[in-house]
Amino acid sequence: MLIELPFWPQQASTVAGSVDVLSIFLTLVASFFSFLIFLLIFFFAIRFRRRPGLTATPVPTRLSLEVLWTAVPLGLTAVMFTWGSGLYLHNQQDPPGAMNIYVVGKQWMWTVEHLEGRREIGELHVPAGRPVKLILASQDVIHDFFIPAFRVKQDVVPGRYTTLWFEATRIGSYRLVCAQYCGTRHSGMIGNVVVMEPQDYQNWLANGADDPPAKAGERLFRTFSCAGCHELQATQKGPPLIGMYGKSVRMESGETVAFDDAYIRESILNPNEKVVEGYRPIMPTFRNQLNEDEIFQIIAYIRSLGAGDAKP
Amino acid sequence: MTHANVPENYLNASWGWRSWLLTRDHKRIALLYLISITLFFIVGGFFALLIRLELLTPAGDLVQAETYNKLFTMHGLIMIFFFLIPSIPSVLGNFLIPLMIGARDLAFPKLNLLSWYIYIIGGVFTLAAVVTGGVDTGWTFYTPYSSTYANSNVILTALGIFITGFSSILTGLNFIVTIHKMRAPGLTWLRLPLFIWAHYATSLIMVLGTPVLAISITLILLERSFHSGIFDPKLGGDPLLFQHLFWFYSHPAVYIMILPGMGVVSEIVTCYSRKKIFGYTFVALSSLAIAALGFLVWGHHMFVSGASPFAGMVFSMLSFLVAIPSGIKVFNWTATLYKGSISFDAPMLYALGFIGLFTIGGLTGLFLATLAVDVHVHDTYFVIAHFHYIMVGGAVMAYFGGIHFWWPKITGRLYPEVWARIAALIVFIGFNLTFFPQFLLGYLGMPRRYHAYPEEFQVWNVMSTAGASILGLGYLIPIIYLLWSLRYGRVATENPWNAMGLEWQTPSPPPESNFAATPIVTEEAYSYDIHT
Amino acid sequence: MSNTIVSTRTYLATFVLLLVLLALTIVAAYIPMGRFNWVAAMTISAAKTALIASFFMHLRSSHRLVWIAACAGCFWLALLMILSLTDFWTRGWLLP
Amino acid sequence: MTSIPDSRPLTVAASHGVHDHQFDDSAQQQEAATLGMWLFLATEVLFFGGLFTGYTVYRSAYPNAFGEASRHLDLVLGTVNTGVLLLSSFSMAMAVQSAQLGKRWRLLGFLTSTAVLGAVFLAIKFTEYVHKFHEHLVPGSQFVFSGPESQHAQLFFSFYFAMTGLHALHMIIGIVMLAVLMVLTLANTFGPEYHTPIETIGLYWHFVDVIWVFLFPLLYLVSR
Repeated sequence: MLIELPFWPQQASTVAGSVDVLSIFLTLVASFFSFLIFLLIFFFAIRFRRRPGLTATPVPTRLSLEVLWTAVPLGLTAVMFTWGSGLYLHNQQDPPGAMNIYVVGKQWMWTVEHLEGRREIGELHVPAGRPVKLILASQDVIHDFFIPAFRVKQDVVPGRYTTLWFEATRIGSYRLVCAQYCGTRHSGMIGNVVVMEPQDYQNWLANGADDPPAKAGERLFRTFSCAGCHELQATQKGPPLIGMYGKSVRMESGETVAFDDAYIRESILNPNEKVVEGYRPIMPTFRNQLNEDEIFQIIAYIRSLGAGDAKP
Repeated sequence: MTHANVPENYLNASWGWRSWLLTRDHKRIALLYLISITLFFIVGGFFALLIRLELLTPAGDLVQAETYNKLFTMHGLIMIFFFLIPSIPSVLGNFLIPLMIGARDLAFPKLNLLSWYIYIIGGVFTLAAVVTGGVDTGWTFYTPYSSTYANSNVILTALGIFITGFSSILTGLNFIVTIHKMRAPGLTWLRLPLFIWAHYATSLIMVLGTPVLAISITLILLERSFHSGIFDPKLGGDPLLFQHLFWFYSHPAVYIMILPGMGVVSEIVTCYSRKKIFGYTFVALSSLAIAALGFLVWGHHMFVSGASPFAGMVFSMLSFLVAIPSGIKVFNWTATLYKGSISFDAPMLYALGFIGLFTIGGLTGLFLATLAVDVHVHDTYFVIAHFHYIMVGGAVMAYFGGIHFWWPKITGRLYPEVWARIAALIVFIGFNLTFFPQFLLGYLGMPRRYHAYPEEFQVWNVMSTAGASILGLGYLIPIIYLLWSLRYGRVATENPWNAMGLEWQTPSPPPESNFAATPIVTEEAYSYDIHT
Repeated sequence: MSNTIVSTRTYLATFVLLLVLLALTIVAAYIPMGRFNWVAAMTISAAKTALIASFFMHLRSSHRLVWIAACAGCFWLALLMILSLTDFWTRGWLLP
Repeated sequence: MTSIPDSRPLTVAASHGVHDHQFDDSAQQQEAATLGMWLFLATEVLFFGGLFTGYTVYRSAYPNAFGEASRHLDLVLGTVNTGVLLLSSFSMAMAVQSAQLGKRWRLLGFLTSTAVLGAVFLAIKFTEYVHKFHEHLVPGSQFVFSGPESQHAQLFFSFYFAMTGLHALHMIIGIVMLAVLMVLTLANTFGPEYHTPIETIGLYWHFVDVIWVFLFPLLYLVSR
């Protein structure tokens, strides 16, 4: 019974193939030069082994050889660099209109918030054939969202949002791991990415038990009395939020800033840093009162208030 | 030679504890380092075996998760800061640099002894941290885990590493001044042995890199005690600032570990091929090129860490440039074998092993410098395999080769040749069996620092653990027979391998003041063609 | 560091010049020049450092090797700063 | 067979005074000591450099907070301190000159004045620290800052205390070494042919002054 020896990971995303082709090229170059050196050593070792009647003959240094084994590696590494960085920029560029999913990494679990509803812990259900953009936040230390089968990886840095996108191509369940050491149960911070047919995904999404993040966000919006300043026209102390998502807004300091997730998060935690033009820096900070999940829910709620040109 | 009329040398020049613990003789300080380094090597190696035992099974069943985290942290810290960085410079460098340049001692003998004491004090701090509960932040101390969330002996270990850094600075400073100011007459730069070039380049890195590690550790200590937010994102800090400061030293540190090994290999390959090195100036200058370029590439540790893609492009390009000088060295060593008269003594086996394994280690580094591929293999076992091929396949192989090559000069005794060759082969086989499967594990997506892993990776992990036990055995044999040789080994002549170099013109073991009269150098290095 | 002995007059002149530069850097701070305040402050400090190094620390009459050692520290610091800032100052550039 | 070192330029007064056994003559020993100290100063440049890098990164990220926080520093005391340190550098340079000329009492005088000026600097620094303590500007749990971005201001103050604290630590080490030199001068160890320790510690002292030359504008003159 031949043991099923795993040699190559599954290719289950659009970028997996292109990354593997580059890896195979690098493997070929590496094996070629390794074999070259090993063979030369073996051949010279046998051919010039010390034996009576053979004395070492001096060999003058030949500049042409030195130039050769400087130029050839330079050329090869230039190819590797251009191919590698070109592919990197392409793979990192998320296509417009990708489906947004919010993911929070906290010490030793992943919580996932689908905009249209359903929260998951340690699981990520995605439709096949559609680009998905994950917005990653960390509650505590640096984690790393890594799906080997998709060849995608991105550190989740606390204090800011990082993003990662992929488009799954094959139905099935693929392993999700945390690849940046984050503490005692770092090796337990794993999960599954379940790729489903788009239709099955919609059904799965529909019958979620808990209410969608937008509704949870609205509840938070009320309980923390954000509405008092931002909603009621009469007391309009805070800038209006309806239809603002994605627009670029002029600040008191004169610079224009995109009204996106990062700006919303920054304004919740450090409100007086970038104040909208025409408003005074009177908003209190909610730093230790809202965790990353709740901030995502408030963002989901603000997004549900209609978006400007809908660019997250 | 009966014990009675053994000539006066640095070993029997004076007796008693004080003569060793207060010595200012660079040769005795080298032996003090040799003993302390071997102890740390055994401790670090023991942790490595525990890690490999744990990874025999997919489930984490040998030790708890927290203990496993402490094991790989301690393995990393002890092996890097207490074995690999000091090994060749402090033992072979201290012993041989004055001998090779015809000097009576290093420029600052008192600083040299102080460097050993600082190393020991740093070691005591770190071992104290190990004994009283260990530290579980990984040898990289990434914040905010190390500065806020970890609750193990971070401060004690950080102090240990901070102190040991000064030992490295003092050694580097000593070497630079000695090589500049105390060369024998006629010994111009282009006649220097490549061992000296390699140690000169290493010392530049030690002097210019280590302080930045010292300041990043100081900032962790400050942040951990006052929580003022330097690396804490909640207070406006940026965790990536620590990564930049840390890797600014820690990448050149890997060149501190490998460059001396390259110097040793250049000496061994020329001696056992009875030939001048091929392309002397190229090999010498590529040591300096590695030292200089080594400081520009640290960003390739941070391609997926949230650093900007622009920085990723810059660092990826520079990382490819630093691979070129290493390639030049490998090609020149191989070309040196051509038309030589090669004998396969143990040092030569270690040197040839070094060239082969360092080539694989270097070429796999290209995967990690290529942006698109690094996204997939970063922080996986591919990285572990890459740097162990360089560190264990390269630096440790060269260290063992150098110890064997200069053992007659250091101790006046010859090691048993047959046993040495067997041990070299065992080490080569055990090493490859341990670390080659890890390339596959890495590409398959097994993350590093994992206490438990999915079942389908078990095959490769079992092979790796088997290899580790062979490797462990391979390292024990030399320790045994080298100790044995101190008493029973054949007494060595002045130049048992009739190698070239000023150090081989002194008796074995050399007298306390090295040379009766300062030698005058008239020929180039490795002039094996003139002397058969 | 040869044994050339620098006259007291030179030391005094250097000291006075350093005080003038100190005054200059304070005055320059009060002139609002935006980003150039930082540049001005650094150039004046660099000038003061050059004065101290060449006269007080006898760099002028030292072996050129000492020159290299003196510049090596600053050059490597520049490497650390420039390459770190290629990350911090370019976060929004190539990709959003 | 005495060896004439050909690779080193003959110094003006390459006298053959007392020198360690591993050196050929005292000129070689003096040059080795100077090169060694300059290399050590290079490590110190990089040690403080790590702090300067962090400071530059955060200052460019939070310019307003840093400007606001910098205005809380006492410019008068800072300027006086810079003057004091420049004067101490002058007096150290004079001390080295007196050692070269073999004027023992003048050397002792200048060493003392350098150490006293160093102590004055530390005293002023200490008063500033106490002042900050009362204003609750010391980073940590009881940090209080009225301006808009209080935690970014705390970042400024953690760099302020880290940089000036480290600098003050180097000053203390310098003063201790000056004290040792004073004792050795009394024991008449230094003269025109042997005064390497004076020069080496002089280099160290000037270096500590150079660090303050950069610290002062960076911390006190962010935006006035």
